[in-house]
Amino acid sequence: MTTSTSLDAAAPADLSAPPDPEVQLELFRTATRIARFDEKYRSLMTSGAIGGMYYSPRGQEFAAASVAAHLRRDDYVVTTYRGLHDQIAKGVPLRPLWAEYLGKAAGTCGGKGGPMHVTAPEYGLMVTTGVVGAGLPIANGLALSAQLRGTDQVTVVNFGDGASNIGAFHEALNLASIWRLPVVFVCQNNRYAEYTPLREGTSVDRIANRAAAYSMPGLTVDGNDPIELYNAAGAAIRRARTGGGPTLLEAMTFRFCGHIMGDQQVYIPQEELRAAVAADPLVRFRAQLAAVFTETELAAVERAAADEVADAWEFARTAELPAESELTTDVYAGTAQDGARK
Amino acid sequence: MTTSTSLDAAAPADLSAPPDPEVQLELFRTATRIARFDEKYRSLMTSGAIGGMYYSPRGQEFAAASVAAHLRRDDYVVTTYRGLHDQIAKGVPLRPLWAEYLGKAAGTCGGKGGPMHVTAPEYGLMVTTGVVGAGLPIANGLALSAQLRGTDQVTVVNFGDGASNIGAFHEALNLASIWRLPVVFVCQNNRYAEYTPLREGTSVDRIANRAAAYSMPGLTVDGNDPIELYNAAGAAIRRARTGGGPTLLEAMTFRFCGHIMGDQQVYIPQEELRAAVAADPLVRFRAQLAAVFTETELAAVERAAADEVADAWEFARTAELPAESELTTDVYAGTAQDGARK
Amino acid sequence: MTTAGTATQETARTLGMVQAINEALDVALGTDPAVFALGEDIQEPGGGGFGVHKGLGVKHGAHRVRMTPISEQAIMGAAIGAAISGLRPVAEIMLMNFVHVCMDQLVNHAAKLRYMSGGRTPVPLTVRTATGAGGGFGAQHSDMLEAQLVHAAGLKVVVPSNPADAKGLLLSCIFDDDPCVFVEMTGLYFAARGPVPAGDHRIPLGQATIARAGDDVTVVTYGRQVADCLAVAEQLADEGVGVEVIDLRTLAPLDTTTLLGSVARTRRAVVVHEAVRRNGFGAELSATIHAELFGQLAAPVVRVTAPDTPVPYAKSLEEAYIPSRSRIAAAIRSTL
Amino acid sequence: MTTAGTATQETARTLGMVQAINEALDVALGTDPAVFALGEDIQEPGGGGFGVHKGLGVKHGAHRVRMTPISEQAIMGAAIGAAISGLRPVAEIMLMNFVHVCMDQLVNHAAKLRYMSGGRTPVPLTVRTATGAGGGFGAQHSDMLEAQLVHAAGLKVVVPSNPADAKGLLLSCIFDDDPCVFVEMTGLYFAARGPVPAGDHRIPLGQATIARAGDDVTVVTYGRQVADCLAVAEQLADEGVGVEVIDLRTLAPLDTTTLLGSVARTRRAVVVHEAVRRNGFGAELSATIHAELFGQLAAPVVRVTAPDTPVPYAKSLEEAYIPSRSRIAAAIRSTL
Ligand SMILES: Cc1ncc(C[n+]2csc(CCOP(=O)(O)OP(=O)(O)O)c2C)c(N)n1
Ligand SMILES: Cc1ncc(C[n+]2csc(CCOP(=O)(O)OP(=O)(O)O)c2C)c(N)n1
Ligand SMILES: [Mg+2]
Ligand SMILES: [Mg+2]
Repeated sequence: MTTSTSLDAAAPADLSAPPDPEVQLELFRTATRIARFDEKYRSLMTSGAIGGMYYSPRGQEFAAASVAAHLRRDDYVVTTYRGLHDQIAKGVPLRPLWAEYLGKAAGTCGGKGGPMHVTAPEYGLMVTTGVVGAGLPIANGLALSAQLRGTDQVTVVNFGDGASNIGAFHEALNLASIWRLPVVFVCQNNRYAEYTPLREGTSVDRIANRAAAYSMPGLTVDGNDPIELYNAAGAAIRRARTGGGPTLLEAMTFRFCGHIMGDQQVYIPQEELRAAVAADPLVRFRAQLAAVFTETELAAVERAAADEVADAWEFARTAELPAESELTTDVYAGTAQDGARK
Repeated sequence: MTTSTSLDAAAPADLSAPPDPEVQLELFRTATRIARFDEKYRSLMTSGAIGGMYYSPRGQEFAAASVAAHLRRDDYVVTTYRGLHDQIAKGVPLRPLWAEYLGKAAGTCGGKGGPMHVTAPEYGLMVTTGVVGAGLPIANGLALSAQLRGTDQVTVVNFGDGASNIGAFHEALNLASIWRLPVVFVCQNNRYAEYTPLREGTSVDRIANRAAAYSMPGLTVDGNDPIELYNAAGAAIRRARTGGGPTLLEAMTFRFCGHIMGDQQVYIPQEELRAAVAADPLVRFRAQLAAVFTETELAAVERAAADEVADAWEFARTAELPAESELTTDVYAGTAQDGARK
Repeated sequence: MTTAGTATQETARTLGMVQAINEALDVALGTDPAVFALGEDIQEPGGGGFGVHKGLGVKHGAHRVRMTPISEQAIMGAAIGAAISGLRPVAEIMLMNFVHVCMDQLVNHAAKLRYMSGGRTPVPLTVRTATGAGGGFGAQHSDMLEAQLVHAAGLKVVVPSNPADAKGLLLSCIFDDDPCVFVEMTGLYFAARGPVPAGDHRIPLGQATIARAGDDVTVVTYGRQVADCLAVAEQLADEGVGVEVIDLRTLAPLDTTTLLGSVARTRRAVVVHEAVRRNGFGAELSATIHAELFGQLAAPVVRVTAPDTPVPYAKSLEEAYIPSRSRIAAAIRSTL
Repeated sequence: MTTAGTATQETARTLGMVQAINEALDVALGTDPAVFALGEDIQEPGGGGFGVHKGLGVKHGAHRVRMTPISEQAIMGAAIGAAISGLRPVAEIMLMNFVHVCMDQLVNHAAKLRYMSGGRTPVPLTVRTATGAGGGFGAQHSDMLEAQLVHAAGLKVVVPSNPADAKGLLLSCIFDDDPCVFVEMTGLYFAARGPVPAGDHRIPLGQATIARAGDDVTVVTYGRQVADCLAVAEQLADEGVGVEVIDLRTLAPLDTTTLLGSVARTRRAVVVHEAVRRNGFGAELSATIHAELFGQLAAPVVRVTAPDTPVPYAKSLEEAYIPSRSRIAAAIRSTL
């Protein structure tokens, strides 16, 4: 399904060439860790053990995993409220991540941010925003910072299809192009913005086609094909890292669980939903990998993921809520309660 | 210089076909009235008789005249701080217009708005904004209103090349496309945004090319060629009026007097400036018209314009400033001092 | 789904906040063809951020209950353009924090066009928006920003506290000739229930109401905090303290007559709101009360507000953030 | 064009506001490679909206004095991203009304990231912006919006009144670890001249200054209004009235010690600002003074502000809009 607009270097010759088996296994491992975390989180919500809002990334695991696989720890990622997969793929450990989702003091942000605002700068997870599209201009700033400091760090910013209609998207792509910033704009096109299908809110068939308005390469790939996306993202990230400037990468994918926990998805045609779930990329990729790895090897990855997730949940569940004295700290510099924590 | 993107109906077969002589004379008359107003205004500023800020449209007269020639009085126009030409072309009488520029009670807005905020709804001049790009979303609302009320009114919104980089532009074009609104987006591309040349702030060569990102026809024409722009605008406006939806029309033009009164234009290469001024569209078009009209006829138009401008200045000069009691009226409904005025 | 808009019934049914607002929209859409609604996902199945439009798209048509892309500037601009050309748009900005995404349209344009045009370009639009802490939505989905809007000359700002007022005030906003911002506190959506008059029930803008009479101290509040203040008032009544609770309903323009009349009587005032303290609306209230009733007060006006922090996510902190009944009670006692 | 940034001279030269701010930027750019400036037209020949960057692009290079497209969201976002990854951006938003174009970036992101991250993501950026009535710029180019920003927890807000303070405060903002909004009043750009220390001159944030001592009444103000208040104070001195003028300089965080210390002494306060009255910063000041010094004041705090209207264009109205010396004098007299 690859489509490239005004393209060039960002599109490698053959997007289907599989990388090293170890890389493939790593993609599988990351996606599995995401899926297991998500499944457990949802089942705990369903049972009432966890409350709150939750935007499941189930189905979109590879949109995160296949891109982040190219990133170094000191590269930057910006994501959104539907950010669990991006947070895990960038390397944020599951324990403090889960603790943050529960608003515990041991969370990445001391429980003050929550799922929609996770940052973990030591892992390059720089911003999670709850405001649609707002991450794109900030990603430019991260990329500019690398450029000004003379490093070869790359910034990846993830956002949805609906976000491509907001002003911040336009301003960010224009500026990134003019300044030739080392940034990759990854649109995780899951075909819906809340309950609105793509075509009802978006005046273009392929969001990657909008790249031409900024003289930027734009590429639409199957975001559920781990290899195709891995190759495309690799090209875009290499391009950014070597001074070639920004790319708009559109990864076609699907939200298996709707917009938000509790969404019944009645607005999605039954066949569309059934077909998407039947083509679960994680299941498909596992089947593919069975040609290269033994069942034992794959099962070991899965068991390790399940164990890690169970451990993270246990850690988060038993962690403390922040003390009330934390309410007024961290508004300004020098107001942290616990100097050691920073 | 016509370039059309993903085009169709908006581009008539032959953009150079001259309209009726009377129409041509009307274009000349409108442009002449604009130019005389502008010249007198600037000379009064230079002499110190008038103070304040002034954004001259000199050189861009036809970008306004050739578009507005297709509009009915009940059609809508939205413009910017550099709006004198659009205001005159839409039919706002010169007396209250000049009075508004001087902040007099007899101005279109009682002196409270000033040049950057002229509205004259009875002539369809709905909004003049001082915020770059902010007029585009509002133009959509005017067009939507016509659509909902079932009229065939068309909305034209004028803006600069620099404005095409702001978020409001993006959101407006996307929405207009989705809703198939009867609106024409006219980018008066005068090659500079303040002191910044087009290519330094804008990541695309032709702004009309951005139309493709909204599945909208986009057309770049010579905005200094009154006939070409007249034909192109006519097609776009007809398209809007008959339910064909929005168009992005880019009229290439030039600001003869720089960004703002006092601008020395040192940042513009001398040849570029000289060539542009040498190609003064008003002078060129007059020469063209000499083949159709007598010198007497053309001179009469010019004399009438000069007289009208002199009369407007005299009217505005001698008009009263608003009474201090006007300071707190018109904030909310029912607070007007002078009921009769409304 | 509602009977309103067809015939005015004198009976008042018990409704929740969402239903009451839905009914106001239904009545307005049914009454005046100039009215239309626009916003993200306002058709089925969402009915907007909190389901306020449920059923209205089907009943009044997709052209009058219009889905928009995620484009707050485009939404607000479309509302402005429609308003200045004769319509009465009701725009939903899903959450109040997103008002900041289109602040220029709202504050530089909607609020100013009437004035800038010398009265020739009125902007009869309504912006509905939801917000409030307590739902675990975190710092970007919970802010009470009414004070920033009150500071924008030309806007009217309304914050209802119960379903009947919500219906009556929203209808007044829609048919008002000025731009109104109607703030719906999420905490009330599913908590507050109450009798709601059917039909075209309107409550004038700019009029506060005395939610509870009392002689000893005046508590000035609005929105979700009204219920908390009433509960505290009941509790203090047992101790023999007569607490008068004023529900402002409209913040701009402010009903200083009711406000100052009450405090002149009680000589004590406590101001309660959920927004942060620094330059919150409580500052305006406190400044006005102190200055207008100088020398007549028995105690300084106390402000009970959120602390000057973003809204925290952690439950323990979010609870501490929101003015609690015990903080309100303590503030009242401190004035006695 | 300046000598600053090379050696600290102890001599203070007489400079205008634009030069003083230019010098602060020059020193910061010369001192720390993490500092850079960005904004529309900030290179030659514009040097930004009011020429504040003149010469800096040539001296420090186009990569550190960066021209942007007309994209306020992109400007603010770029500043935030750079700030959270170790740089110290100084963004120019040409006029304060355009802050509303990027209000989401500033208030939902810059102001909150430190808190939302539990202190892990500081945002050491500075936003410089110009505004103020009196220039005939009309309703969309003149608003004083400091009160809206003071209401955003996490921001620091600074409004200098003279060249030396402008330089010293701007340098402190740039090297502060929190997001600072630095408001330059256009009326001061070409009017205010004064001695300005050379070199890396800094004035701590959060400290008000007593611009003139007096025992009878305290006038609390900032920005352009300081000069007017000082002039009125001189005039009233002839009548035997001792007016103390406090120049707040930083509005958030507020120096309540200086403020309350002075009013505790004089027992009378007048608050003066150019922003509209309703929920202006004067409300916060008045509420604070009244509550903290309850029973100690000899007169109510008087607020001298613009009326609750957009800024009018007509000269006659714009003059009436801005707090005049006679209104300030009358307010002071009313407290005596
Ligand atoms: C500026 C803004 N407007 C509205 C919302 C409410 N909202 C949250 S998610 C969402 C849909 C976003 O869709 P998309 O960009 O496709 O991302 P997805 O949720 O599909 O990952 C909306 C409208 C928001 N968070 N921010
Ligand atoms: C949102 C916003 N940002 C900045 C400005 C300051 N400004 C006024 S005119 C202008 C240049 C606009 O250029 P362009 O759109 O090409 O229009 P032109 O002036 O050439 O007609 C700028 C930056 C503004 N008015 N609004
Ligand atoms: Mg989506
Ligand atoms: Mg231009």
